[in-house]
Amino acid sequence: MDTLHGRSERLVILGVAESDAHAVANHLIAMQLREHGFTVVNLGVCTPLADFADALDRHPRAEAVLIGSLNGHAHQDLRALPELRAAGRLRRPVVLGGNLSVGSRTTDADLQRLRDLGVDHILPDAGGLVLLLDMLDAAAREPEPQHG
Amino acid sequence: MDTLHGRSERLVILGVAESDAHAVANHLIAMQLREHGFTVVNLGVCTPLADFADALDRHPRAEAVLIGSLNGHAHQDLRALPELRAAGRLRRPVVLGGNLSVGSRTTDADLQRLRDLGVDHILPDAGGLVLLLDMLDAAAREPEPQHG
Amino acid sequence: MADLHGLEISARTAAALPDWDDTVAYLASRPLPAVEVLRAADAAARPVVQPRCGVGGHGEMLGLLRELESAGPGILSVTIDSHTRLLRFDTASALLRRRPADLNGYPLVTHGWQRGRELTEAVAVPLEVRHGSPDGRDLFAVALAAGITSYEGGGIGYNLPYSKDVPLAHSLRAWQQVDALCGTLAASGVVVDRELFGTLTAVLVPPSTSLAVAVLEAVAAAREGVRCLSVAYPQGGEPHQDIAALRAVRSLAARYLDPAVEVFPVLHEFMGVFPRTPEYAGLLILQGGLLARLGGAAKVVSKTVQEAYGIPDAAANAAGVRTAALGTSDLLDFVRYDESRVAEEQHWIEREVAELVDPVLADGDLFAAVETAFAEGRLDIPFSASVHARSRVVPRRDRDGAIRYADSGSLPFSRAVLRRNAALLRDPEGARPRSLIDAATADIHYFLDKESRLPLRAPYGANSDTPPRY
Amino acid sequence: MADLHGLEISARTAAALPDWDDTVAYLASRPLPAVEVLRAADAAARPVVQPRCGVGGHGEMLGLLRELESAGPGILSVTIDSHTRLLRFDTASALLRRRPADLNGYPLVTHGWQRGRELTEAVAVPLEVRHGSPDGRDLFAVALAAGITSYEGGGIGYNLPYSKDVPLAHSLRAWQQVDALCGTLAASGVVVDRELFGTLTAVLVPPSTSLAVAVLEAVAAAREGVRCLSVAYPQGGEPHQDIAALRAVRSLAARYLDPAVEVFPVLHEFMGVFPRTPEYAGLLILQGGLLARLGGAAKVVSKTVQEAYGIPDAAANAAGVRTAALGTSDLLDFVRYDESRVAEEQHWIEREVAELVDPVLADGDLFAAVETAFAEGRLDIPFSASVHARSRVVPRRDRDGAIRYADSGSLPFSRAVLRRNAALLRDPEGARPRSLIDAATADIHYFLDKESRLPLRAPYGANSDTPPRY
Ligand code: B12
Ligand code: B12
Repeated sequence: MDTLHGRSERLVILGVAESDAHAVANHLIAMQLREHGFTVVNLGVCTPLADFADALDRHPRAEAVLIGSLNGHAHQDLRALPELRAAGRLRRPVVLGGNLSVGSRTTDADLQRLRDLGVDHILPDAGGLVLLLDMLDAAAREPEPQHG
Repeated sequence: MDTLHGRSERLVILGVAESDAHAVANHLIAMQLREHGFTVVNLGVCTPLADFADALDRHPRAEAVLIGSLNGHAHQDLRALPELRAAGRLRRPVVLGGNLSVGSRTTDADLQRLRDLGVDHILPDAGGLVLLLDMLDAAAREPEPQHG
Repeated sequence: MADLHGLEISARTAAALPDWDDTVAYLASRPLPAVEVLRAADAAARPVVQPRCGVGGHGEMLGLLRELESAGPGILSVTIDSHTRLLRFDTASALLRRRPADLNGYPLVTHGWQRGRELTEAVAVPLEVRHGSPDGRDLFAVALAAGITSYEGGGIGYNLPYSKDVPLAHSLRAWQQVDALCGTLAASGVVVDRELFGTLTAVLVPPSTSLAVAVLEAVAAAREGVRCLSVAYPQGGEPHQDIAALRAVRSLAARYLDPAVEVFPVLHEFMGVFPRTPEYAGLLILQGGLLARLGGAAKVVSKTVQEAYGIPDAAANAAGVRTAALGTSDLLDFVRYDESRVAEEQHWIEREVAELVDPVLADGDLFAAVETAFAEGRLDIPFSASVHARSRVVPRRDRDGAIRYADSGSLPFSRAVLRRNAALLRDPEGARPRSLIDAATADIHYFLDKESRLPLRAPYGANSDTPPRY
Repeated sequence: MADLHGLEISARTAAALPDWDDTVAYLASRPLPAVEVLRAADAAARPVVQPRCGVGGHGEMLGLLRELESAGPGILSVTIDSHTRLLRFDTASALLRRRPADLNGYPLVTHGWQRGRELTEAVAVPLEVRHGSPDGRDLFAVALAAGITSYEGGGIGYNLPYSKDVPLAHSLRAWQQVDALCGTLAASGVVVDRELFGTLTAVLVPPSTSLAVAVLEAVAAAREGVRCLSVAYPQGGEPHQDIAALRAVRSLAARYLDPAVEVFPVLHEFMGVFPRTPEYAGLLILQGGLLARLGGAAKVVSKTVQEAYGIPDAAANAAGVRTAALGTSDLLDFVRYDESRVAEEQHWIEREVAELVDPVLADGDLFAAVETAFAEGRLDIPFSASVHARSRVVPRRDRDGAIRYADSGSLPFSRAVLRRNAALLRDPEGARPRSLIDAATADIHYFLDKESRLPLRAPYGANSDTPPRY
């Protein structure tokens, strides 16, 4: 990971959670990232977490796994995350965005539940996505040992 | 008061509180009571409490004093009631109706403040007025001694 | 009594005021006087929104203005408490010390012009003093010193609905002095917007009654040198009639006023008995914004979904501003209406106004003519608070909800006008007969009744935050 | 697999069902089936309002329906959770046991038909199941047994927006069975209302795309004997286009369907990115009611001021019903609009639909033709969730906000249609060039952008009860 790589080599895995068919943000985020020079492996809507893990196995140089969840089912749809991580899979920052609980109030407890599953970053909006990816990328290329 | 009297002999004093210019309900209530056979001494809007007392002095057979307060100033406008009562005046049921506090929530405390001044009856609406007057009239003609 | 350039005010008020030059300089320094807001709105053909607002405490008033400003009004109000309106400054002052929240408005005379300037400077939009004082002279002096560039009232419209026994001769002369001082100010380049309260008793006011009073006050004001007049008309509830009445403001101004006087039509959103369901109240507020724009108003004074309950809290008031603004916005630009119906209404409104005001204006002495006309019922308003109008006029709504004269008392209407009003009010065959007063009561509760007939069965659910009446 | 009069359902679902005769008898005994509500609304020329609503728990669902009923809807919904939609009944059932509030809808298959009947009997108005299941057969069987007389969906509209990789051949056949069972029921006197989800992906769907899909599904449904079709079109945001699209439903039905099939136009209130200010959201909801009436819809499916935030609470949902109902009410009967502009829009919508569907309908095998057309992009939808549509179509708003084709991909449009779309989208001189995707993104956020340009500076005050996003 310490080889200096150009932007064009950057790759991410993108998709929408298993029970979720909301496609519009997925289309737009894919296009936005491609415009920023990323290679986007877009798994589309209704993607089980295991499929994200499979995709990462096929594309091990992916910087992050980006998951949208718009229908309120994030927690249920990501329940397999601890299990997959325990099995040594999905070992890349998992970035989650969308409407992260049923109902019109997302509480801190709702977000904590998701972090407890192992979600690394939660973004309310896709606007900050490239910035976050750049930060993660810079951090990953730091020589110092990483924590957590 | 124990002589049997016909409807046409019934008389009330009506008016709107001192700082208050709301006239519509006053017009309508006067007409409504007249239709029910009452003689209405209508003092109109912006009537100081002392004027109600004066009117009662002039019309001692009035059954009740009916005061509207629509602008939220009921408490201030009726502050002289204890004083007048102490002086032996306004010795008739005082019936108050309208919007009885500033703001859009009238609380029990607001109403209690008015009762503490000596207001005898509070009606949210003029609809129940004739009924109340009939009840008061019947009670006044009861042979048993009255309390309070 | 003291004399402020022709404005006779109490010695006590006068003693507290700053120098007149200071007042004029301060007024001239205000970055955005009301008249400019009105001109811009007029040019853009989109009315600005103004809420009513006034609370007793000064800190509370500052907070209220700031909170409301964020809702985007074009002008903000300083609504005055009833004691101050009736010149009972001592009561206002005692209550302010004891329980400021018990005041139903801001007692500006008591707070004084220095605090008034704090209000003026707290927000970027201009302020208007709204009150209802048959004699608003002391209050006007303080308002000017506070830098307030818009002042509501007139010798008829702020007398008959607002007091019991102030002779018209008195109120007309008091307001003459206010207008004359505006003339003086205009001569030194400070244009004060003078709004005329055509709303009157607010409940079932026939448009021609509202506009006739406004025309008479406008003529009187213009004679004293007033250069900017806002003519307010209250939303009656029938859209074509409301649009027509607002349009009539401009044609009547052209007929009766010097073209040098700027005249801005203003819509007061429905001032009668308000529906209680928030969504329905909201529609009426939105519709007010729309009708204001369609009628060519420069300003619309908004209402709130708490109108039926009491003085609104800040959040409801701000929401009312936003809702009215949406009504004026391009989101409703697709709306057309029956132009010919509006034109017909406008024709008759103008004719009725002419029949009411022409005889009065023909008299050499305007004030005396107004007073006699009211005494004789040739001018009249329904549900007058004052004994100086006869209130023999009985208004009613026709089948479409438009407000007509069911009984025009001694108003000098032509046979054509009387015939039209009668024809429009003719009950349908087989309708059960009602007394005039029952009919008028039903018409007063027009929107409440409509509300109860709509499928809005649960006006206030457990989670609703609009309070029921006790 | 089990067979319910031609409807192939899972053995597990089938085992739990009551006798078919019992189901038919129960359906026939429902006092007010959906079709009658629609007929009455159509006759009265006032659309009824229907909210979406579904929560996981049964008791909560009963409470929700009862609370919403008091707001006066014509029909109520049972909105199904996403797991059930995607046939993951086990997940729905596990979640129902563990945390019912985590379900974004009511898992009817899991709760079972007996509880379904409790829902049906809890309210006086009929229920519709709204879901989004590419294969809604099991759910339909349970819904019928529950006495539900209206069922949404279709082989295209409930596939492409709602799943990733279900072949059209599969979904079309699944829905063919649903329609065929409706035909069987109709023969025994039970008319089920079948609503077609023209809303599709909801965001920037050009009217002719919505209506073309609905026409194809309607033709398929009618062939199977369906007698009552509700054709839903999603409010796009430009009033003339929306009115025209609703009107086109009737003319298209006349052209493509047997007149024995009853067709009711339905407006789905704006299904895209919703404004966040409650007043603005409220106006969009009100306007939806108005446009539904003006466009001749029999029903309008309402939204709420919490749309931008998440599934609404009951109070907000009830308020949405009331607001939409006010939009349909006689308070707005004065509203006219530019008829000729609507007529022009309607002409072109119908022409575009014809150019899309005529080649497909010309084929002998409708399902194969639909599948090939989508594969080849001769039929297409924007932002497809499914890999079985190409999504090469790029929609954009024109200057008035109407939705046009900026890129129509391989749609078989005539030169005239292409020219008109291009002309309407031509950027004004000097506009800064943007990529198609930036432009489309801006158009998706149309109402948000409009909102930010309105003087609604404080969308959520301290006292507001609509929550900010985290
Ligand atoms: C269009 C839409 C639909 C369409 C979707 C069509 C399609 N296939 O795409 C249809 C009509 C089919 C639909 C269906 C449903 N929907 Co929907 N839908 C919407 C709507 C109106 C707009 C969504 C949209 O496209 N927005 C445009 C995009 C660009 O914005 P966005 O999705 O919000 O994405 C932004 C952020 O969330 C974030 N983001 C999104 N993804 C990601 C990913 C990453 C990695 C990051 C960092 C950020 C990020 O960035 C984006 C840009 O800023 C919203 C309400 C709204 N927002 O106004 C409801 C909404 C999302 N839907 C909702 C629901 C519940 C459903 C249903 C389950 C039905 C139901 N029970 O009501 C079904 C879903 C079925 C399923 N299996 O998932 C709810 C979710 C509520 C919740 N929190 O629980 C919403 C909020 C509506 C509501 N108020 O109830 N829906
Ligand atoms: C019309 C009106 C006016 C007109 C009045 C014209 C006139 N002279 O009559 C004008 C525009 C002049 C006006 C002025 C003001 N008004 Co005003 N007005 C109204 C309005 C819109 C309707 C009142 C009305 O006529 N209703 C029709 C009659 C038939 O109904 P009613 O008055 O409610 O009376 C019923 C009951 O209250 C009761 N009732 C009334 N009197 C009595 C008497 C008795 C004995 C009994 C038993 C029952 C009873 O029975 C009646 C029939 O059911 C109400 C809001 C509303 N209700 O929608 C505000 C309202 C009453 N006004 C209000 C206020 C505050 C004022 C002002 C002080 C200005 C201000 N600060 O905002 C000034 C008053 C100046 C003064 N000195 O009093 C507030 C009062 C709020 C409060 N509780 O504090 C209200 C509620 C508006 C609001 N939401 O802020 N107003």
